[in-house]
Amino acid sequence: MAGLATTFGSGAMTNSINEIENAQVMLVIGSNTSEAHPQVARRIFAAMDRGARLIVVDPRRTLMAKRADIHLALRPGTDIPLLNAMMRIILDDNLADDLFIEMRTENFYGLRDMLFRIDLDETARITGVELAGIRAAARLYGRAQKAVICYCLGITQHVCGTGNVQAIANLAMLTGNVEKEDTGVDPLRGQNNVQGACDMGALPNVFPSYQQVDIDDFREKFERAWHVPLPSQPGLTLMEMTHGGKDGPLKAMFIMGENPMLSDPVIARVRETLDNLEFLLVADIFLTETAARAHVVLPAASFAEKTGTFTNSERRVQMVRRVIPPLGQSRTDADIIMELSGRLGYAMDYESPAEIMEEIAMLAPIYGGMQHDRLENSWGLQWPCWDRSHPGTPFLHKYYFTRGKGRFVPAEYKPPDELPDDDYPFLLITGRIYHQYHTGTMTRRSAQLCREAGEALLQLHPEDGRRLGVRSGDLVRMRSRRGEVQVKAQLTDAVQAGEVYTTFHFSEMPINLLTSSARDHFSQCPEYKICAVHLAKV
Amino acid sequence: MHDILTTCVYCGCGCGVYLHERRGQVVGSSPSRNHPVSRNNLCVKGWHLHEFIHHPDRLTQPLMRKNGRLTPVDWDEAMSYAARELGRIATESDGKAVGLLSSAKCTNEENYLLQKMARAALHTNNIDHCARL
Amino acid sequence: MKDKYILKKDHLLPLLRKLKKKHRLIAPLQNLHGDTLFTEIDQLDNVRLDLANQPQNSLKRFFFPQQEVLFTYRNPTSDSYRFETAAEERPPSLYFGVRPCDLSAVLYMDVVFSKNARDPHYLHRRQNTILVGLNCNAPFANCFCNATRNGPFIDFGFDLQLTDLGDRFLVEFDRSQGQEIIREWQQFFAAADETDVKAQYQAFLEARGRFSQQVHLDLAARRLADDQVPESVWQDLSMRCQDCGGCAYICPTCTCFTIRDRQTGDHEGERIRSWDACTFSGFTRMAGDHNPVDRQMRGIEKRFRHKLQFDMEKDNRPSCVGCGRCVNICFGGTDIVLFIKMTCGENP
Amino acid sequence: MTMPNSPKDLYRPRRAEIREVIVENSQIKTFVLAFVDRAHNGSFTYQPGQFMMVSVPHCGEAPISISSTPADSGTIHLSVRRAGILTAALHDMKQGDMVGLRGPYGRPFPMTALAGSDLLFVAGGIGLAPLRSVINTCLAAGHDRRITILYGSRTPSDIAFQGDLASWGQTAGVNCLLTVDRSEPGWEGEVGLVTGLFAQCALEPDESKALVCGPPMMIRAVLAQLADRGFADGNIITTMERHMKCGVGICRHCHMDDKLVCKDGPVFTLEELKRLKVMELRG
Repeated sequence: MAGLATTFGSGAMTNSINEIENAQVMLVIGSNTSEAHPQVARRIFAAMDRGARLIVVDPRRTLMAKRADIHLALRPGTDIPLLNAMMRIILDDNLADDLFIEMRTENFYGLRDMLFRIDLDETARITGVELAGIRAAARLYGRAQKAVICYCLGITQHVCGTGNVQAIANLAMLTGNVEKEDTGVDPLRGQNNVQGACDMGALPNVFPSYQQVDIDDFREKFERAWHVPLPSQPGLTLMEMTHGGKDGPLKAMFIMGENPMLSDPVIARVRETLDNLEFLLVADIFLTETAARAHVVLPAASFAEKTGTFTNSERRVQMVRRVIPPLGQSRTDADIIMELSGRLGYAMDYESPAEIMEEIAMLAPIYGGMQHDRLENSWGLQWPCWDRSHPGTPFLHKYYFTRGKGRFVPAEYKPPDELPDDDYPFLLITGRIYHQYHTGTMTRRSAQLCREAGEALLQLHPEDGRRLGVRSGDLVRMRSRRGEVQVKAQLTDAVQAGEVYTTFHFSEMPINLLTSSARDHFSQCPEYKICAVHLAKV
Repeated sequence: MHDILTTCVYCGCGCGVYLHERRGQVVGSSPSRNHPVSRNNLCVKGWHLHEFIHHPDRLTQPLMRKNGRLTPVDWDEAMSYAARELGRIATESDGKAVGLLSSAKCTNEENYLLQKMARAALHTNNIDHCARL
Repeated sequence: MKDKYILKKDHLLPLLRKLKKKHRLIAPLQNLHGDTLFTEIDQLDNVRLDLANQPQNSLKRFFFPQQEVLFTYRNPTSDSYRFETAAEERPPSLYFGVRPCDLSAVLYMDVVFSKNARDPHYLHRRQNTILVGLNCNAPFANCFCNATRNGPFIDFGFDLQLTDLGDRFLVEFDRSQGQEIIREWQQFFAAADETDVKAQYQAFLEARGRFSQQVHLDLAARRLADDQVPESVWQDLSMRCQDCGGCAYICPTCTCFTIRDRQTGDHEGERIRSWDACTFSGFTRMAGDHNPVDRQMRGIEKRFRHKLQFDMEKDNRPSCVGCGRCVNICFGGTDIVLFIKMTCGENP
Repeated sequence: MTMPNSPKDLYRPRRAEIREVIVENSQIKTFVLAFVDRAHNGSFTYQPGQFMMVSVPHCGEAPISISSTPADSGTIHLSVRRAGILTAALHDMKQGDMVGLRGPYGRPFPMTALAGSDLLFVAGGIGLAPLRSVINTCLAAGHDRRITILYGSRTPSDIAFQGDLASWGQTAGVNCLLTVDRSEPGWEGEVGLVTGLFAQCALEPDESKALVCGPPMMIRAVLAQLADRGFADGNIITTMERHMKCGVGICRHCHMDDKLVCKDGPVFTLEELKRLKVMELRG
């Protein structure tokens, strides 16, 4: 979310999910919305039934793409040239919102100079999309009074992820499509409480509410509240922690409810890192691939067994309620942390999750007015919610951007880290499918979901299938410079020739053995969407 | 049978979902009609949200590696060993050699507590979660 | 008037309190969040009975739960392999405030679960049940029970039925259990007179005039039977379906189910029955991945054909009760009303 | 409303023991089963064409057609091709192991109507299993009209029910012909599709009933051939295979338009099937 933070000042959906229904034009880029965020897709389709138009930018012909008015099937990793070309066309056609640019933004000339250097024909060549299509999309988006851009991990999981996001923000600001109801830029969060985990400061560089650890005022505020001196150096990121290898910086880890042995790139490296720890503690509800390597595994309670809050993509903080007591001897993660912390010599004594939330509200300004009693009797509150009288914020940046003025940060094309070559001629894209969720620890244990989609499939273009002698259902050996898996092929023209697509939900087919560890320099997001592979029929 | 409103865990949309409790078991899931996101429907994952909760694979007691194998132990043994090891390594390295991964599937309160424990008890900012994955 | 009674509104709660002594009481309650659901009432005093809004759940899951254990099994590998049915207690239950759509749906399920074979699990739940109906004075925005011909008023199938006449309810019975309640608690009931009956008819007339949409279900059913639904309609629908199964799950008459084993220990397990949707591709997929139905193209079609064509041909009535619950919930923006309108060539 | 509670649980299987496992070929095994409850085993009866719901521990249930003859009381033969999780688990079971059985279910072959006709049986692979039940029942009943059996396998080593085929081949009044898709060393019989055998048979369509069972591709080819020969749709009988859960006409997994295979089938005449949208017939 570094991209949006530098341009708007706040890295979150600017709209509510429901507002999308009232948009006139929707640009969906790097998001397989109908499979990964069905409720957002529902709003997009509803808007279309009311006459709104849909532009989809995706290398694959997803269901979204099939229903789109304009589908730009770009080459993976070429989002920046495509978006820049759209902006150039908008400038050329006088569709930019000059007043908005003047009143609400800064560094427009920086962007403009860069855009004027663009050769549109070159863009068409790089992206593999005909200029006419880009032009049509630019005009459609540029002319809309209320336009929404939805993006997801297809934008961020690139080496140029931050640039991708900045380009999207530039496009929105150039046309004045932010700061209004039903209009904005909406990053869709992949997991149910990613937004909350970020808000809560489960990040190496910030305290709750994005207060930087290396800024003395913020740190002192937390030192006073927590009665203890706090470290001022930002810590290590997930990738630095899990990919240190044998000589990594860590000797001990505590992993709570995560499964890096399936979700992280270059699994072999993760395994090496974890196996070389002196001590690995895991708390989870199932014995995940990660937990199986731990020294101590603590049984955690599922979401049905605890009370607390989640924050969804639209910044809505809402209650999770205990339905049954923790199964067997399992305990909630909160109880586990409190006891562990006490044994570490730092007592934590909260009588309930509500008390924890009271402390959060005091320390995290955007959660300032959020206490459980207010969340109990409502459908939740959307941050920022500064105090108990504040009604919450359905859409962000009204009157002014969080950072004051929106900043145009020109983004330039950076090719993917690894592209197909003679040895590894196919480009592998990874992502999600509708019936499964993340590393599958939960959905793989749902019989009905597994009946519908119980195994990994590799989407392969029929032409490629014919060349390789592979038919639907055949096993394919797929290898990259980092590893090898076997996977069942599914021939479909949803992928373009030369590209293949599969998912990371299935531990029998750990696709992240293959993915590259290249990552965005700013956000540390791994490049899951692109790596080069070689295919052969088994 | 009782229906308790909670929030779905299967994506960032955050649907309002009723879990149906019957004699200590979660036996069904259904959408909230007036919830602003779910609006009376769930995706296929949400409709089957209850299915994993009582799966026999659920961990129900602490495990500790003994002679190379994860072996059931009681909470006290698991906790005191965990606290000793984490504490020792944190102290020896001034927090630099311990790392914590929090979870995008845990609650805000739990995420808050974990980062607080990391910073206040283990004196480290080595805390992250898989926001980017 | 013979067999018609008056219950003062003030006396409803006291009557329910009496009835609750012998029955498990299920009624539409509005919860703190504002949703109205059929809910089992533990304590009458702290609940908000909501007879103004349609409950978001039907009675389906009370008789045919989303997930249930048919039996448990043990020691499958040895000769002490055993199947045991968990005997479930079923106290007499009273369902209050059941609208004509939901009542008709229960009557439909009674047939499904007893016609070809008698389903002991359904029938066990269904027996010892009293259904207290509530005629619909004001159909809701998505309702079309006038088109499915089972509402807004119904005159059979209930034990007791209430019609709201403003300050009082007109009470009728259609089965002996209802008559029994009136006899046992006669202090709550006064004989109705001609004015009351006229008032009921007036309420019916007004309710009939309040439907916000005209749904030409009969015409659509005829076109389906004559195979006159344009292929473009099916294509549009199949493109819209996002495979959530929600329409089937929320439908009070969709009764497809699946059965599977769940291993609960090394030597034991449960056989579980749970809701299924004919729109899922796994519904018809056979071992070896052969699927005789193309979900992508035909998933929705078979559901609509079942409801509007096959059941129509068999019973001369659709197996849709017009409750409107599936309307506006589809991720792709389709539902049975939209289908009917498309089939009839109307622009929705 | 009161309904008497059925004392017998519709869905609860009865325990049955595997008495014998006959390996028919690499893909097909025949399981000889007997109910553990002797009284039930004694009284159990069924008709050719019916199927049983077979429970395999932890794998659920699947419908399997009965390949034995009602006259051979005391055991039930179920011939099973390895196709999915349940059948694979069943294939791993051995003599003495336990399974659960419910049934018999489904509409059987019209045995009375068959009695007065010439009978043509055309089967491919596992498709011979339900027909085996009919053939042996007819023979045991002293069927006095002509019987023709055409059986196709992929390879000679895939030929199942070899004992039956041998004995039918030696029975007077029975013409039993085999063919394989691919020959193997030592095979001197026919090679080619089962439809190729038609030329060797004397058939009187008006006097005959044809019973066809096998993979969809074969069925389509055979139906075309039968139509060419002048068989009326009403005289062509086949069985349909569908995913099933309840087996008793409630769950609707096995629907074909308004018909349920478990209750209205699995035996259908071509005349009945042509009124339905059946994928197997359309290709």
